[in-house]
Amino acid sequence: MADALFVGLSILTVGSAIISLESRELLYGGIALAVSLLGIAGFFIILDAPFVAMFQIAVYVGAVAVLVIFTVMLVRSPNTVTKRETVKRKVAGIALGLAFLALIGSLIGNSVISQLGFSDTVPVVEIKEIGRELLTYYSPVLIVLAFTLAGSIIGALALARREDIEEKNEPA
Amino acid sequence: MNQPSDFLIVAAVLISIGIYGIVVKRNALRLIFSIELIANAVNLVIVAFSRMLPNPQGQVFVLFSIAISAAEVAVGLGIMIIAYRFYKDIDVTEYKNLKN
Amino acid sequence: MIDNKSEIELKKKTILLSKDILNSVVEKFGDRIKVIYDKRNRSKIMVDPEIIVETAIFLRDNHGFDHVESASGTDYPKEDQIEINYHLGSYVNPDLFPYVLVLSTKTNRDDPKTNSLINILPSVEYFERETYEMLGVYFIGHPRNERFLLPEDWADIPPLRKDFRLKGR
Amino acid sequence: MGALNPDFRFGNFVGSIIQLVLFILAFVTLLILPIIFFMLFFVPLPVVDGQVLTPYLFFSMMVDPSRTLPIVQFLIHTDLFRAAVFPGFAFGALVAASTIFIERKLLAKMQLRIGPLYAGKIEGIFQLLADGLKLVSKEIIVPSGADKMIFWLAPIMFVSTSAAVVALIPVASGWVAADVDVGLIAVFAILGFFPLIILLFSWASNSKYPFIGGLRALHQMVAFEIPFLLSALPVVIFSGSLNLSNIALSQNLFWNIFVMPINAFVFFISSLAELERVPFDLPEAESEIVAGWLTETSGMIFGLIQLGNYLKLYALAGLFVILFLGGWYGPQIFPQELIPGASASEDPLLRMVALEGLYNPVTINSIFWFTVKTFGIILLMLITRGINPRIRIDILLHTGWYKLIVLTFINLFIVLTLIYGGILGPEGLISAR
Amino acid sequence: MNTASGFIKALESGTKHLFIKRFTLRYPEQKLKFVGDGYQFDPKKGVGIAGLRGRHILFHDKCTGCQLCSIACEGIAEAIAMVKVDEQWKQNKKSIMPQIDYGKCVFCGLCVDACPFYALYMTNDYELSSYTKQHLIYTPSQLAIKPIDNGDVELKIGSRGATHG
Amino acid sequence: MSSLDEKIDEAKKLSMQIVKESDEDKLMTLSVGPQHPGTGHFRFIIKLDGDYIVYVNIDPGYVHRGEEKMCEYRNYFTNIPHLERPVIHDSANITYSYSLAVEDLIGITVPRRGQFLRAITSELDRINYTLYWLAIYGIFLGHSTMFMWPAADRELVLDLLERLTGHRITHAFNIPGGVRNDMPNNFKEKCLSQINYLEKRLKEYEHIFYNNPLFRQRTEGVGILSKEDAIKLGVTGSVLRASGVPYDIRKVEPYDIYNEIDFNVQYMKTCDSFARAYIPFLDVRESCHIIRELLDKMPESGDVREKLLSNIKGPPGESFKRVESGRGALSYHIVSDGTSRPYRVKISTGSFRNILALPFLLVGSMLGDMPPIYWSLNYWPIEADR
Amino acid sequence: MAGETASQFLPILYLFGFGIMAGISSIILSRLLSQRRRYNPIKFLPMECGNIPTGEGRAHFMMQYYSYILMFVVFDVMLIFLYAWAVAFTSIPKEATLPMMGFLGIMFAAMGYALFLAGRKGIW
Repeated sequence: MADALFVGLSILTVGSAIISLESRELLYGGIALAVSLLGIAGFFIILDAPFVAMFQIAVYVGAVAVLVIFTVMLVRSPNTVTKRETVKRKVAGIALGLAFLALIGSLIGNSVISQLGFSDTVPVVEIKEIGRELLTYYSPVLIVLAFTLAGSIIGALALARREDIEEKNEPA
Repeated sequence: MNQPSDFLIVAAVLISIGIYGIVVKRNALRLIFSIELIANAVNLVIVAFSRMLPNPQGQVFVLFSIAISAAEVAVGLGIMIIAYRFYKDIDVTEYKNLKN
Repeated sequence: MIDNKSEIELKKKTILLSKDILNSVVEKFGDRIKVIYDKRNRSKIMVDPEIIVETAIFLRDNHGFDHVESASGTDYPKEDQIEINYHLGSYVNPDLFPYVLVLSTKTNRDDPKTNSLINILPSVEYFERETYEMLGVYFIGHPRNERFLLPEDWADIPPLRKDFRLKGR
Repeated sequence: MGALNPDFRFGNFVGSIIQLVLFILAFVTLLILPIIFFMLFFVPLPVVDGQVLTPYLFFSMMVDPSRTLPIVQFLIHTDLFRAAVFPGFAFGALVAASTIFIERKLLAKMQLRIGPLYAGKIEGIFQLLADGLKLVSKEIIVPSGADKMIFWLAPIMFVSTSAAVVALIPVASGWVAADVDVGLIAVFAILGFFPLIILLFSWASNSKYPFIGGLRALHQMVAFEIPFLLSALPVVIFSGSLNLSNIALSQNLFWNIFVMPINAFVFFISSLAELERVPFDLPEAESEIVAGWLTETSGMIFGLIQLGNYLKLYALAGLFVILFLGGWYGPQIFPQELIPGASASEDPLLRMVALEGLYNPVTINSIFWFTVKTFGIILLMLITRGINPRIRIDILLHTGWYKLIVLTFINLFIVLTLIYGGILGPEGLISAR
Repeated sequence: MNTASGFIKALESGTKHLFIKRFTLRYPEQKLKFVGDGYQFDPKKGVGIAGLRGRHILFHDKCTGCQLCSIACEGIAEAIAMVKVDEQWKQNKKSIMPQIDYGKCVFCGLCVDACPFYALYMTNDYELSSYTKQHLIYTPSQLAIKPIDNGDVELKIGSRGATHG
Repeated sequence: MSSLDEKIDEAKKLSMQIVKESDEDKLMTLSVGPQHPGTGHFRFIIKLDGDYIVYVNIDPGYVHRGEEKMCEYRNYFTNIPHLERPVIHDSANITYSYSLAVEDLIGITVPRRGQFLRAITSELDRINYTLYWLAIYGIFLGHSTMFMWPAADRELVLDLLERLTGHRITHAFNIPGGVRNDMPNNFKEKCLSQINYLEKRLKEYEHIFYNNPLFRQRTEGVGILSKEDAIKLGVTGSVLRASGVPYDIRKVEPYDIYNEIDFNVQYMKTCDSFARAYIPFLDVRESCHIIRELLDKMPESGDVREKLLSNIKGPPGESFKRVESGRGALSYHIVSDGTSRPYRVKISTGSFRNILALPFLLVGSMLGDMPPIYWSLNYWPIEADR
Repeated sequence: MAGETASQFLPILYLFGFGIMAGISSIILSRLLSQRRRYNPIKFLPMECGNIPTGEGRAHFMMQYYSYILMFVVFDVMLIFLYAWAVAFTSIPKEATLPMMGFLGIMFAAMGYALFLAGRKGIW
């Protein structure tokens, strides 16, 4: 059963990843991206990491996807004429992607990883353990992360506001 | 099926889709999509290895990684919004003055 | 019970007040202004169309008539004229609370035009729009002489003219 | 059967349905049942309580009804039953339906009205059925220029996402559809789908009013998600687990609301906002934006969204009970045996009535208290609708982002002080374990 | 604190009303009782007698066919037409009596005010709906019928609020 | 670059130019009304910049019937039934003003008891109208209970009006020369008990509505119409009194019996939507008080109506009379040419004067402020359109 | 492998499926039962209060509260970290709370500034 689940999730994830890049409507692309990220959360559940999976869903589907789709609605180009990618670039992109895939595939095929398996006996990682790791050994990282998040929100807000309009509105 | 290598292959496929997107697409939002796909594929690899070893530190790492990429999306979309406001377009080739 | 004394006093006071106002207006503008009637709490003056703005400014600044209770027009096809009435009232001067002064002017019926009071008394805005629509009087200086209450596809003569007849009547 | 003919009569309609049902029944008894029975001879069947499930068991059950009990017992412990019937979809839908009825009657009473009266003989008890029939038989209008796929899919996703939340709510010890270790976070994660669905639906309607409503809904839900999550934080600190069953079990000594009343209040307010109920119904503010994001909905699409809303209402009220009101704990009021001496009795009918082997006084008691508490919270949510006007979006955002977050942190620090002061917690004076 | 007390007061007021009697007239089951027999007019005094202005009642033995009611209605609704009747009355030589179209009538009662012979009054009957416009036209013989007054409830104010009962 | 790309680029530049020229991509035009739960038979077009209203244009006239023209075809009595149609809840006041103007024109006075009865119906109708208005104010703010309570308690007043005038709405009770009929037996006791009960109910309104913090948050400080602006715009009635001008026609120019009645003019100085929502409510209380006083001072018997010919001819001339209706000053300007029909009738209603303040108040406020501001202007679309 | 956790989550999928089934079946039933009269194209126009709609339905419309959504993305992350701390609270030493308090302090400073920016309505 787990196999069927895995195959289904793989198809869902990869398929919607392709749709997210290739769909004609940007909005459908956004939705497909959300579905793809949801599929990755499904992988996390299969890999016995439910906390990370829920984190993934809460952050990516609950927040990032909403932001992305909101932005898509905001910036939907008024132009009816859309530029298409040149064929050259497309071919180059596909070739590059396939080359990378072949490289990684051969690497995986030739390394020990392909023979390794998940052990069934090991206990599942508990959430408490994650919390403990987070707060003891990785606590400096937490602080740095706080600075990163704080910087990002302030930066994002400073970027997104419409100062040009403010200047326009001010009486000369 | 269902061995670490399978997860790695799925991740590799996702990464190559992301690379394709970065190379081909000129739409700023699609570029962000591609970056997100790559970041998530990497997360998947980390979690798969964490499950294989088994070691909770991998999951902690992924938590950090997700947090960082959320912040990155916030900033990236902020940049995109302001660029859109200037150029009325989300095509990155139009953003000529950003180079200077 | 009716307090007769205070009633009579009040009456006297308003009569005096109206006399005062009418005298001052007549003094200012001379024979270009006619006093039509002067009843209790109501008086009517008829002014030339050219000086209606000046009269309104004078009344507003000197006596405190700061708004209109009503503004309308009446069509007199026999005299070939349209009469415009502004019923001025005051919210500032407590003595003038019960008093309504009718400021009226007459304009030609064929090409009715008059100066708008919108800059002096902003409260006439919709009344003048309605009068334009109902009687066809063009108010010079009014920013929006256009359709207001009637249907968008109204193509008949202004309905409050006397030669517009209701169907079946 | 594309459209009903103009001279539609309800009697004919019912008659045709009855005819159809009778026809299907005859078909099943005459043809399908024999085939099934024939097949079952060749298929190995599971063993339940030492008995092989054979088609003939059905006949023996008619003679001895108490033989049904083991099979029922087997059935109700399957995952599918739990998801479909008892703590899952059917139970949630039932609570939702009764909530709608109670809401209408209660608000009517408060507003000096009578409320539904005619459908069903007693106080309009079948009003919901009548409304459902009405909604089903109404035409669904898809506005021109709408994004058809999203327009059809979004209401369905709305219902199913609400149902997914219901799966996580335990009603008694062990009685939960999905016993997830990260239950609380899972609830929050699934609730995060709603802004997306609403935004997409409002966008798909291709109309201005739904779009404004959708944006409002998005801002509102996003603003209240943070106090919503923060208010449940001290609960997790106490129980040391994210599993909702464990959280409920950790309150066997005292209810959490006594320690964290402010958080309970914040949770209540936030769940009202999450549910878009008055005073936070501004995504549907009819005097400003017609009906908000529901403007273009019609017929069953509207019905589905309402169903989803009430399922969500049940889920959030249940979550409040689990987190703050001690879950299913309450005084034991059910007797040890449903009918004293029934288990010793020889009469199979009596044993059937006494639900021997099925009847567990503790579980029944838990379910009873959980339901009572949930309805209490639902009642509180309904009364709030009766007494408050709608609030404005900037006040709402201000409330969500400033006041409620500060309030939750006040209570968080109170709880931390209590734990570090050694009064509560695992090693505290009043220890839960 | 002001906020909290405001909410609590509102909550108290709301819950208090759960125990107040419902203030709804269940119309087809209950009907309001009225004071008199309808609006009537005394031409001698020139003053009406208070009452509900419902459907008219026409006293054939008093109607003279003077058309005053029809004239009174002219500028209002034009609901009254004078029609020929088969009856013979000595005060009504022309044998014409009012016929009222309730599709047009606005129930102002000015026709009653106009009648100098106590022939036309109004009654408490207000249930006049019908499926066709044709049925809304009441002939003089229909107008002569006295309606059955079956109002049974009145507005009552008790300790638990006002109600119809 | 291929020629196709060039063409595409050209088209793109062109379209971008168009967009830049219009520069309206951040504004959204909304048509509020006529089929909108928040306007009634009325429409205004607003432009939104985000959540803020930047432009308002009002568009009334959906229920314009030409009452003024109709008046010219009917005589002084047959005008009554159609004149009360614009405000069916407040029909006593709209005919009161007309009757006063006609009486002024032909120079008669109403018998004393008739004056009292007129005042009683006028006050009852003021309560009736205001409760209806208040119910709609409640539902505009999403307060369903506040919609139901006044709508139910209106029944108390409607019951009284039905006893007195024969109809619940559109009474056709005030006519030139007095009132149509005397009041029925034991009307006084009934009226007193129901008015007392109504006053008790009004206290509950304060608890659930006016003192509700959410209601206060939404209305206090919203839509401020300062005293100067109110005077400049010539608003009237409760809107004017909420801006701090104690101007009530019943007090400043007492008609009929009102100079003998002792009552207070309610006014507030906060000038916001809350004041405009609260003043009519205070008026209802004052009206209860006035009704009690009127019933107390009323002569036991006497004429209620001056006998007039049914097609009375007014002398040539004109008259201008006004009353304080539920929405403010309601005035009639009647011109007569000596025939039995008025030559010209101009109805100046409070709604028509108050709506002038709407664009003034809405520009710059938020979309959520629209219902409380709009309905606090005490606007009745049908009356404004006439 | 991968059995336990995944099977815990399966009932959620079941209920999701039930919701979809209920939705689809009721919509199909509705399509079967309800009338479909498509002769009047005006009926299918988007709602604009009885007028023929003007302008684009999906306007590029930005409320002044975009900043709040940006903030949500970042603070949602903070919350989940708080939950990780809360779960482990009883099993970690007391000193381990300090980094969390530092984390919270920094985030709150950022939140305060962000709210200040978001509160300035003129710039959005």
